[in-house]
Amino acid sequence: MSAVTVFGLCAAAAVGLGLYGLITNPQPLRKIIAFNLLGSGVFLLFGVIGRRGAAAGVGNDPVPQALVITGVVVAFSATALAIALLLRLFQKAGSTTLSNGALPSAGSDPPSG
Amino acid sequence: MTDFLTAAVGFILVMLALGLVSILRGPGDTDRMMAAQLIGTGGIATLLLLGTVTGVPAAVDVALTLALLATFASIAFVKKGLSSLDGTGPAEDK
Amino acid sequence: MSLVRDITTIAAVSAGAFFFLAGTVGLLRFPDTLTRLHALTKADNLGLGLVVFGLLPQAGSLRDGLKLVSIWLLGLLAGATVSQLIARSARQGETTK
Amino acid sequence: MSVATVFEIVLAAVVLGLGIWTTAVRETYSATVGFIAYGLLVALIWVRLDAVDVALTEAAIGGGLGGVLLLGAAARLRNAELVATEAPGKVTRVSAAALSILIAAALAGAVLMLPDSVSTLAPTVVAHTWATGLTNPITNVLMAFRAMDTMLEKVVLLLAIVGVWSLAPDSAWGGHPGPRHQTDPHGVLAFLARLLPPVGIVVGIYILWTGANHPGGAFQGGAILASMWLLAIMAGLTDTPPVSSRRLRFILIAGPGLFLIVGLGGLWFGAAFLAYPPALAKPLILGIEIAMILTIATTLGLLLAGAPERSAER
Repeated sequence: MSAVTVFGLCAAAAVGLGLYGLITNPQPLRKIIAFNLLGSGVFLLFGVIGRRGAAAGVGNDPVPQALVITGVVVAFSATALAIALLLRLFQKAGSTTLSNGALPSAGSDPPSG
Repeated sequence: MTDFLTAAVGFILVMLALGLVSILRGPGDTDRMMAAQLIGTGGIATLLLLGTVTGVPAAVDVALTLALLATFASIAFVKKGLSSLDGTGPAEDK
Repeated sequence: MSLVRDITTIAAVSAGAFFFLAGTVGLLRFPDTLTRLHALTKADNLGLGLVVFGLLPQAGSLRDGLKLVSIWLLGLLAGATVSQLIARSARQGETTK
Repeated sequence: MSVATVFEIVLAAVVLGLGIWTTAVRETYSATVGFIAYGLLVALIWVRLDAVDVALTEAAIGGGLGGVLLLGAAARLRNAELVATEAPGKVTRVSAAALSILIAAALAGAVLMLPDSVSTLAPTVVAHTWATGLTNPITNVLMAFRAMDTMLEKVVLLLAIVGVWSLAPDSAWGGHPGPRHQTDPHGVLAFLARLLPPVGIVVGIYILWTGANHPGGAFQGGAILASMWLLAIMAGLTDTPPVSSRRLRFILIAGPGLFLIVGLGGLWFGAAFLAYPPALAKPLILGIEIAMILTIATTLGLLLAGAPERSAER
């Protein structure tokens, strides 16, 4: 098994872990972290497969690398927006639960507050 | 030479992992702050050795970036930890 | 000449790795925050410093060498500042409890 | 088994362990710290995969700015955790685990059974290096061959900042993001915040400049500049600008704006949208990158600062 394959398996496991965390973790912030974990696994898969495209002068296929860089930036923007939404929800409702009516304060608060 | 440096990089990485284990389960906030610092330093050392081993000179640039950003992250971490301890600053919102 | 350089590298990097070991053992075994912080700063300053010193003979050019040294200086600055802030926070935690 | 493979297995195991820690640990704060460590070690994997440009981005985002963003949120939401901890039922957990294992196994299978024939654009990219005069193939792809993607990525950053700002309460509309930090002006933090930014600015510009021919670029440099700015803000040396400031808004649109103008110029003078005339390709690309590093640094800094919270002084 080559070194690159080890990282490929690691990336596959990161995707699985991220997906599991995204579904089962009740706290939104943990969901955001899990989503980032999933994303980084996908990016790593790009890198592992792009390693096969090494050519003269480049150790890794530059096209997937550029895609991943763009992807990292977009993922960061999405995370920042998600966290801003979450903080605002916390400010407004006093909790960060996503389930409807689990807390009396979340259910009875008028939406215009 | 390469073999020696590769062994060194693996050794430091294991030390880093052990340090992380001890710190992440550590009881207090200060222990977790130390984790940030240890990861920064150990990561930089690993990166420098790795760059020499694999013949990627640009790894030094990554280490330089990391040195700056790890400093920033550690400071932000400690500052947030401090403010949640004494109740002034970002943690105290209302 | 290259033998001297290689020996320097091996000696310094080994010493650096030893300080990382010492720092980690300290983190695992020392009883309280301030002593653990003491162990951590050894890994920070000496561990990284010796690794950088060991890699200097292997650096391709003067510019790479300068970059290595500046990384260590940045590490020193960060380590000093962060450990002082951590120590202060540990003191505060003690007095408020 | 060679020494190199042992190192890679250790690295993969540590990264995986941190991933498990991040998913499984009870406390959100610890999970965040675990994720920062994870991001940093992933940067090591990228160096090992010979993708140094991505490693730089990952070090800047995974280990630095993204970590601070998550930490800030975790610190603020610490009290909220005590209330909302309704875990999903056992059926959900088991089926989620089954689904995740299935997908991970499928991906692992795909990695293990990659076809022998490699389809890659790398030789094409290398062969067309002459067209721009830059020798870093990734910068070539980002700024010339797929410049459209990069331009739209900057627009995404802009949209994200618009989204974050629009979450401000009415009273703070157009005001300063984040709290005003107060620290001892002669303390150690203020000292560091005076000493480090000059160094950081030099390194940030260096990373931008070297990006033409070696790994680096506007985004990585911009992330460093943003972190230095935020350090000065955290030390209380300066304040976040009010988001209604015209100068700030001009900086925010300068990068994508210049990109768009150059793109339309390509349509007017040249063959297609974003087609650079070969003689001017290098200066045009560098010009766009210089405008973009300012925009990126400001945008990243403001994304971390969050929604406006204090109204601007009138």
